[in-house]
Amino acid sequence: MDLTLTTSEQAFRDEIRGWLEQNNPGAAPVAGDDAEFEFRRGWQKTMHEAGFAGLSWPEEYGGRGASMIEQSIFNQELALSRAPMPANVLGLVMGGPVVIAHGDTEQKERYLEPILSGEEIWCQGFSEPDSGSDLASLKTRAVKSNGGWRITGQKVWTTYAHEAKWCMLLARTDPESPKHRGITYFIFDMEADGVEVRPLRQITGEAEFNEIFFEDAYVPDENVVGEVGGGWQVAITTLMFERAGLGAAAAISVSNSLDDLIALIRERGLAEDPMVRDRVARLKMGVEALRLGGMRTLTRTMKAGIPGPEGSLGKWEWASVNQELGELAMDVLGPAAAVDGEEWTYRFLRSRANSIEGGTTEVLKNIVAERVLGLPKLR
Amino acid sequence: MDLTLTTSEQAFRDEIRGWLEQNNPGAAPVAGDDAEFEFRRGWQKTMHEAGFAGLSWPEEYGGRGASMIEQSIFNQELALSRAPMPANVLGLVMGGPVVIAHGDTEQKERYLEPILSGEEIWCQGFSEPDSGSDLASLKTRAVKSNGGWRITGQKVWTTYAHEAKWCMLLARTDPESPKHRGITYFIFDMEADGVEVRPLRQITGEAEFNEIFFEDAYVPDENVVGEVGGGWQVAITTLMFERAGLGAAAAISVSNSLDDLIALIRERGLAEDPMVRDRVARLKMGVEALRLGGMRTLTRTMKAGIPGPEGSLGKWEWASVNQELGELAMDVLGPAAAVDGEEWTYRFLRSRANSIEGGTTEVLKNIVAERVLGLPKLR
Amino acid sequence: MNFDLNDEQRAIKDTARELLASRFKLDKVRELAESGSYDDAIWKEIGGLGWAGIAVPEEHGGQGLGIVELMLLCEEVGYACAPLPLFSSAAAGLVIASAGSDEQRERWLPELSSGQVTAGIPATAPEDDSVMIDADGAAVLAFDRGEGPRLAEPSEVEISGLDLIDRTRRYSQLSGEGGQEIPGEIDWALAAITIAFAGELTGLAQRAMEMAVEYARDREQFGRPIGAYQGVSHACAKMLYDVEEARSLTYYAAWCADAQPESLPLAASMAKARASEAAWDVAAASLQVHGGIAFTWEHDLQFFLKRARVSSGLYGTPRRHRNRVADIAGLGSLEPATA
Amino acid sequence: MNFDLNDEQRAIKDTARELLASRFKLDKVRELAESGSYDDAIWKEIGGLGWAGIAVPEEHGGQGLGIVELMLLCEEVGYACAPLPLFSSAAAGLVIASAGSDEQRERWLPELSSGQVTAGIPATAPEDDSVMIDADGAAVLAFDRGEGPRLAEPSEVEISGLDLIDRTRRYSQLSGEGGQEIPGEIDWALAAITIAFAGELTGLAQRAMEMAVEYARDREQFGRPIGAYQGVSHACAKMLYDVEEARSLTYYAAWCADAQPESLPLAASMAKARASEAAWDVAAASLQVHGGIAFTWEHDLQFFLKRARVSSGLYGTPRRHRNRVADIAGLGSLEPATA
Repeated sequence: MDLTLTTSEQAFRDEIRGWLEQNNPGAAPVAGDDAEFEFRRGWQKTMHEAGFAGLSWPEEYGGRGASMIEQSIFNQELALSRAPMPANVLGLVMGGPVVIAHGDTEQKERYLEPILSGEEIWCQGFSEPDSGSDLASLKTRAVKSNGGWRITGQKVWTTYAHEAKWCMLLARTDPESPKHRGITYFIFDMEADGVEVRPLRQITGEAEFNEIFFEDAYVPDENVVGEVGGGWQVAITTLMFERAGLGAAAAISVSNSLDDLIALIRERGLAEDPMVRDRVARLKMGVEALRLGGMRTLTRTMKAGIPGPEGSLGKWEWASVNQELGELAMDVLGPAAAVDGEEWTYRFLRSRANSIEGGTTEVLKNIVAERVLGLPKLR
Repeated sequence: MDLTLTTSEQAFRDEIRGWLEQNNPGAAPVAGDDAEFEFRRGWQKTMHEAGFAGLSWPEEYGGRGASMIEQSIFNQELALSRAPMPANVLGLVMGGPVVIAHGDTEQKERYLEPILSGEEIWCQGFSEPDSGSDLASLKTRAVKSNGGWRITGQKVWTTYAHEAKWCMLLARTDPESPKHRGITYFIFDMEADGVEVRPLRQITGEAEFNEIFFEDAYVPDENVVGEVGGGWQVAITTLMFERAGLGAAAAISVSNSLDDLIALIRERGLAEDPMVRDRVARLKMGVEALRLGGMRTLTRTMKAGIPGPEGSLGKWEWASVNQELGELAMDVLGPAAAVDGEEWTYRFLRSRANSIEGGTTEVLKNIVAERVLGLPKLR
Repeated sequence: MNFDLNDEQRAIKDTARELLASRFKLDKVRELAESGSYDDAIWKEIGGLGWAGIAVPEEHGGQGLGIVELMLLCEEVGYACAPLPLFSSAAAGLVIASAGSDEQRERWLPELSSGQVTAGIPATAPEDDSVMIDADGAAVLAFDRGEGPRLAEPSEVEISGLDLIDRTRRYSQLSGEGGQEIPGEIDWALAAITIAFAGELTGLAQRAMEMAVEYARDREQFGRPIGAYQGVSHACAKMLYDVEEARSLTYYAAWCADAQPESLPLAASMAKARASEAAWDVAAASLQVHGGIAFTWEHDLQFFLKRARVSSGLYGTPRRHRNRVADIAGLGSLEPATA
Repeated sequence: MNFDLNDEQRAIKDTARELLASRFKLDKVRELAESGSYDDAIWKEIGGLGWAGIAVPEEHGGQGLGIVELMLLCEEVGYACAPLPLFSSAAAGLVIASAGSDEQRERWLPELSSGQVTAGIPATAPEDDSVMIDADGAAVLAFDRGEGPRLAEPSEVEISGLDLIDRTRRYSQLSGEGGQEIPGEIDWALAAITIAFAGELTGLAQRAMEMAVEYARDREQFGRPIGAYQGVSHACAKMLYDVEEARSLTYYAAWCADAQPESLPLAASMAKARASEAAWDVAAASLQVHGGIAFTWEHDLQFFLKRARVSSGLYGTPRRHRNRVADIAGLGSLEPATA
């Protein structure tokens, strides 16, 4: 057990830290979605030019072949510095790794470089209105047609759909097969005909997500990743990369929030309130348990090669800590606090989705019970 | 809506209160189970002579035909005065009412009077080691034999079994029928051959309950209550009376405990501790909600004639409040508090069973979800 | 002893439920919330029924009923999530009726009770930035800026709007000390107002629960309605637990205001603390049962969720009321907590 | 960076698990608990392996390993719920090794490290009635009665037994101020002791969880194993959540004691607060999963439940440690809370 960085890990961290001090563009302007997005595209370009985009991708695909630890150090430093996310985060964390793992040579050549450069943005078309937790019940159809497939259906909760060139799309190619087997994974061109993107406004007032409507939209055979009918396995890989790739940064971000909240509490003269102190201590312990649990998961993942179901605990923990943090912030700010559009109000409202997005807490508890503890599945 | 007592209710309360002031025997001596039990038997005799045993039973069966409200006032006054429970509480609350509701004329003549006088104590033989929440899966067998039945099996969680003359016994008379239909309700003579009672010690160190072992023990046909194979309905009636009859007194008892705890907190100089105050306030609100919820349930029951599933909320609430109360008491007493055998230690440990006995909180939640909220049952 | 509504109370509640349901379909609530306004025509109709004066004595143009009846109306306003200046007008009426001078009563109560004018009323103690309800557009304001209770017309003070996340009610902040003193003792009125507000919170909780239960019955995942999973059904059962505790304590407190004043301070604090927590906990749990759909702007649960959150902090935070409960329950007083 | 045990640590943990499982079958734990005693022969064997001196420098007869290794042994003692004076002897050894005079070290460390004698050690601050662990039967007592740390032989003070609900350990209270001063600074040792104790609590929680999971797999109700109901399976998942948080914080704190002392005060308080709560919450939830059977004297869960409850209040209550966490996290110090 050694929680210090090795000499080379430390050198790597110093490199990143130094580079960030020079290059961190600061918070994105809150000038509406598009301006913010272009700002982040520029930031990704800067990262890419310095060789930090796709850090853990193999060198042959334009990455730096960094270890998981290095990737994790990089993510942490990025979050600690409060730099914005690169624009193409979904391509970097999910799309690219899936193409590397399951794509053919042509796909690797075609898709990987523009992901790194941020030239082509990726989005994810998995969830549907009627298939939330039960993802495999998805209904979007793909019908064979003329060297390709015609897609009809609806996706929701799609981030960046209006900016994206490519969509990681799950569609049902065989309605007769059992529900996990008739699904295929496509790289879908968002510029194709028959696609409509509508912003999906949230209770925060923001439109962070979109709905996508497909009406007989064409995608060629060459855009299938893996086997036709083998999309479920590819999707699982994607979700695994999602949880592993976004987890560490999310943990740092809640830690940053707690620091902000502690400053707010001092500013409001509440530092000596025993109940506030107790809640802050619980949050601090939650944040630390999240950070340390992440390190334990990383160690385990490096040995096993792939992330295990324990990651579900971290996701659950993160949602719980973030929601409690939002509630304490509102209590500290007092009755006139819930001012529409304020930063804390936004964080508070936004946190309510944390226990739903990326796996509801109920589903995560099922995973923990069945796959970690070995309890029987409910049939 | 009128929460005051009517003139006649008030007169009744004053009568009870006056009588209790004269006759309350005080706490039972903690001189071991038997001495305590005889003390309570004497107390029941006193109550009976004054006409207060079986208050709500019809006058023709030796009761006073009191209304539910009067019975409730009586139970409350009894609990408020911290008088002990009458010895034959199970006969009064469950056995007698079931005989009145489902018994034949001979049974009413035979069993009711000795219940009231405390001469014949009753106990309840429902639960078995393998049938806890799933009561209807009980396995104790009754085999037809010579004008009666031979019982073989095991019961558990039986209070007063070692003092009891009669046991309300559920046994399976028809193993071929669906599980709810093959059950019969017997009034079983605890002096019969083939019965063995063993005390069941709890984690508190006390042996409040017993196990009963039946080995080919005989019970005559005339001791069947209701129809052969119709025992499940009789059992349901019993449990309904149990929850309604014991609920009010239990609520007062947790209120008494809170008063004791508040005194303890003041004594320990913790009255100004904000976290202690907050926990006390939550308990006070819980105790009051329990009291008021009981009044609402009583009003509803009087209109409907029988208790509804809402009573499950009260049982759940009571367990939850009582457990939190025990935890606060231990925290107030500090690290050297958990002294074996002390009153607060006992209450604390004992409270852990509150969410299990008489319906686990999980089962109560199911009842609330399915029967009050109308959610679908899990099949 | 009868802990149930009498026939008249039942009729008031049922009528209010029905009328509010027809006037404030959720599309209407949405429309008003998005424009941050009230519908004057609906207020004219409902105000004209005398709801705001339900607990005002008949000699002042009210209906001469009690806090139980007012609380029931507020419960239904909460259930409907109705953007309506009922609560504020009724609350100001209670203050004036119980503590105003004869002149103040004559001047304001008949018009307030018959809904011809509306009033603004503070929802926080002066030290908490004085959040006012419905001051904007009111004919008269009742407030206390720390110098004792006062009554003023809007032109006599300064009002600045406050855009809270709850858009189904109008909030503002007040400055200035204009107007005239209210001479009487307002403790009873403040307790009664708090209880009426607890009624509103109970109604919000009830509706948020019903929305969850209905969704849980209909929505299928993995081949079953989600309400068949204990992860969901037990969460719904807990909602009922919360709602029923809030209702028991709130109804009891309202009855105390009418019939047992010696129990009022404790009862009012218990009601507000419990109903505040119930409304927020139930709304948040309802969102979780709904999943992503209720996180969208197009879903109506947000109105209940946001109103519950904002309302829970008004008329004393739950923690402040619990501090008071601890005091009255026997632990003695302590400087009120701040968060 | 490697947040996992190294091979040696893994071997220590596995060996301890195996040895304790064979020596302390639950019947044995029960027998010792009911008689309120330890088994001298088992202690002779385990003490002889040098466990008590695992973190004592080799020059004093110890194994020269760290707090991580000691914490792992304590975790296994908790997992086995073993009645064994290991923790107390190791704790006294840490105090003497890090703060004792040369003479005190020479006098006590070799015998303590090799298990030839045992030691008693306080588990509460002097103002909390000075609960001592294992003072009864010890060769030496390390304590602090508010006048600084001291070392005494039992004959030099007065010891009175304390019958707590946890019968798997011997508790007592101390009076008198005999013996001699311990000259050095004991902050590090106290933090290290607290962490070792958090390890024990983590082990208790782990075992109580495993018992619940095993029962939930086997026990059938309504035609299914109860572990197939989310009411049970989600409760078990929450146990893992608690256990893993406790373990992360405790392992980290142990590592800080060995390698990163500047993080030690915060880490030790977080570990103890979290592990205390986890142990009690998991044990109580495990009882609920078991139902009535685990409420009987004949069931073994009671030993874990009671030891968890008593231990959670020793070496600082969770609330006191959280108060310290708030301080170090940036809110500044405040008089420690009392309940």
